[in-house]
Amino acid sequence: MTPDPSPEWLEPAPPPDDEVMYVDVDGYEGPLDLLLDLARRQKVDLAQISVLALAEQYLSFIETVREKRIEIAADYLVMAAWLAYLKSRLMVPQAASDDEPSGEMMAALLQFRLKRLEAMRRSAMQLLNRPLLGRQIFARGAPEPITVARSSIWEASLFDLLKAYATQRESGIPNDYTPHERHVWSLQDARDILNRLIGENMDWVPLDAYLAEYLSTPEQRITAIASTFASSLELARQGQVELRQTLAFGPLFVRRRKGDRPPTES
Amino acid sequence: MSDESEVSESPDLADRYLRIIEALLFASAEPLAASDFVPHLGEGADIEALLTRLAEQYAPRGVNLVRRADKWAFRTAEDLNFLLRREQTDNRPLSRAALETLAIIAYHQPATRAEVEEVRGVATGKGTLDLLMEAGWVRMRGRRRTPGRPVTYGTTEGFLDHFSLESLADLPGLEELKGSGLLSNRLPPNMQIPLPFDGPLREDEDPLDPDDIEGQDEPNE
Amino acid sequence: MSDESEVSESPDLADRYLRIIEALLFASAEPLAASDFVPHLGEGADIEALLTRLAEQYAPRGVNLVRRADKWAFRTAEDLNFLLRREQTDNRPLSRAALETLAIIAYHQPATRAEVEEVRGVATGKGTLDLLMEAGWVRMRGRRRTPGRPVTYGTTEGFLDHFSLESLADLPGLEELKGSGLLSNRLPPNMQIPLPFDGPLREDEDPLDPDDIEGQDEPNE
Repeated sequence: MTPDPSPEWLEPAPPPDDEVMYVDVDGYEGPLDLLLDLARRQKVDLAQISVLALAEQYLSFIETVREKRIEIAADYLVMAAWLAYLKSRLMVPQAASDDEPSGEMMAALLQFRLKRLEAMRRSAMQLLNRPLLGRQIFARGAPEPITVARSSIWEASLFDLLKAYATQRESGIPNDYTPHERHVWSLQDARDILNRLIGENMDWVPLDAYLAEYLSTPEQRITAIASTFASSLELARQGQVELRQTLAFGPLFVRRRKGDRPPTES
Repeated sequence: MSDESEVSESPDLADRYLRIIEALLFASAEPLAASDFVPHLGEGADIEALLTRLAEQYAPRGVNLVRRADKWAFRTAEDLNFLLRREQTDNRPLSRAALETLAIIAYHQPATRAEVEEVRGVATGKGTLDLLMEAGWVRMRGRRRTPGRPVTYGTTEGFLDHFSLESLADLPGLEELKGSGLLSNRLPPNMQIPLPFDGPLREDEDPLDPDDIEGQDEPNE
Repeated sequence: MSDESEVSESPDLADRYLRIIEALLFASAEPLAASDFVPHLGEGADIEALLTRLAEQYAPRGVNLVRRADKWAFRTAEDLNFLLRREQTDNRPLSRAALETLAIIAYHQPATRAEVEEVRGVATGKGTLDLLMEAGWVRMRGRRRTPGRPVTYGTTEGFLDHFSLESLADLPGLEELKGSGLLSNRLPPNMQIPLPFDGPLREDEDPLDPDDIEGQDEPNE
């Protein structure tokens, strides 16, 4: 939604009509605008206006407005004060020691500002008179949008690939194997086994030898030794077996304690 | 350029008409019929001839004047339509089904879809094969000389590239798969892993039918 | 037609490039920068030369390739404006204050709000500047390195596009204004007449504060 510039205010200033002008302050875009309008009534060429006359006109305008008790923006009053000062500077000859701006300089400044404002207004009008996009100049009426096509780069590693293949091949094999079970000897199991193994043997036998038949797989070996050793300590504590180890890390010997019967199953 | 005689107006007038038609077509949000130009050109102009001429002038350009039913509009030249598509790629992991299919094709190639399904034990959707072909890893090789003449699939150079294989011979064999723990030791002794083959058509393969080839467009064409 | 030597590519390649540029510009309603074409042309293409050549090819036509600051766009030819004139749509007309403010910013940029007010001799409501920024014609440039660090305003590409200006140098009456010293802020026009400037930040401008940027969203973003 682009605002559309509207040129109606750029029409030439209306013919002088003091009656209307003196009651209508709302029509002006500030004191400079009012001064510009007053100046235009004076002369076409702003360079040749009488700044003194202009100041007087402005001051009398403000006076009229105030008499009519019309509310007026402070901007206008500030300008009036400045113009009153300008007027005094223009009318009183300048003293040599006076380092304040001369009346002529102030008048030139006012003229410059009026000229500049008028120039900007002319430029605004010239801008408006240019061929405007959407009014006289047109962009493509049916732009062809860019469509975004999403595509995927697939990621897969050789490992994924080989694993997928191996899994597939294995899954094709008839399911006739026994499920892999992990054998963990509980202490109770180990104790029962140990009791059965030692039996009535009264000779020293290395613990390893008893376990030999269980040592076929490495996984079982660890659990068998750990649980059996713990159980043998327990059995020794109960006085059922005797243990002997002749050197550090040497084989552990075990035998049934003499006179003891293997405990019967409860 | 078109034959001057087609347009009866004087060259200057014809050019002016062409410019106006061109501007109106350009600025319009909708295609325009010949009658839409009458208010701007006057009754005398042979608008159909002017439009035909304008279309000829634009024919070699990046934008063409095209006729749609009774109306005319500027459109991007068809061969440049790719300019209006923006590719957006995202990286995505290959689905399990696709990975399995690819692996089986890789080892068993040339393999038909039925053969892939036999190994996988489930039906393989056409979409999975399409995806692998779109990814540029699988191609149709030929047709097996068996009833039904099924298409045989094989891997591509893009496949070797992606998986950093110099050749199919680099795919690990049975022993290597076992050694790396990917295959367990409890495989039946008769299990074999085929030697993949991606050479020229084998004796039991026919070339693809002409119709097949069309479906094999690379995605980035 | 342009001098062949301007475009170093082989004729075929240059033609292909021209078609691509043409298609992209035609497809877009917004001006495109030379850099927008790079992805579709090789690095080697002299895009500026190609654009100039395309502009020359279209100069006599009903649709012209025009420059807007650093960007290019196809627009209907200026001289057809009476033919194509569309009735004012339901847009709000720009107020006198807004248009005056726009002109002052355009000719005096970079300009602070105080400077705009000085020229107009009256306070400028924040709403006026907001409206101009909403329209996409005015943007905040930076902050002047003076006490209070006032925001500096300038015009946008959208301003150039809307008013059919190639660059600020095309502002109507600019030469005359420059000659008369009316672009100066000071009474005795000094030797250097400032010209409107929409380039990068000047020495007396700081970048905007992070907070400023938020308020500067384009309306169509």
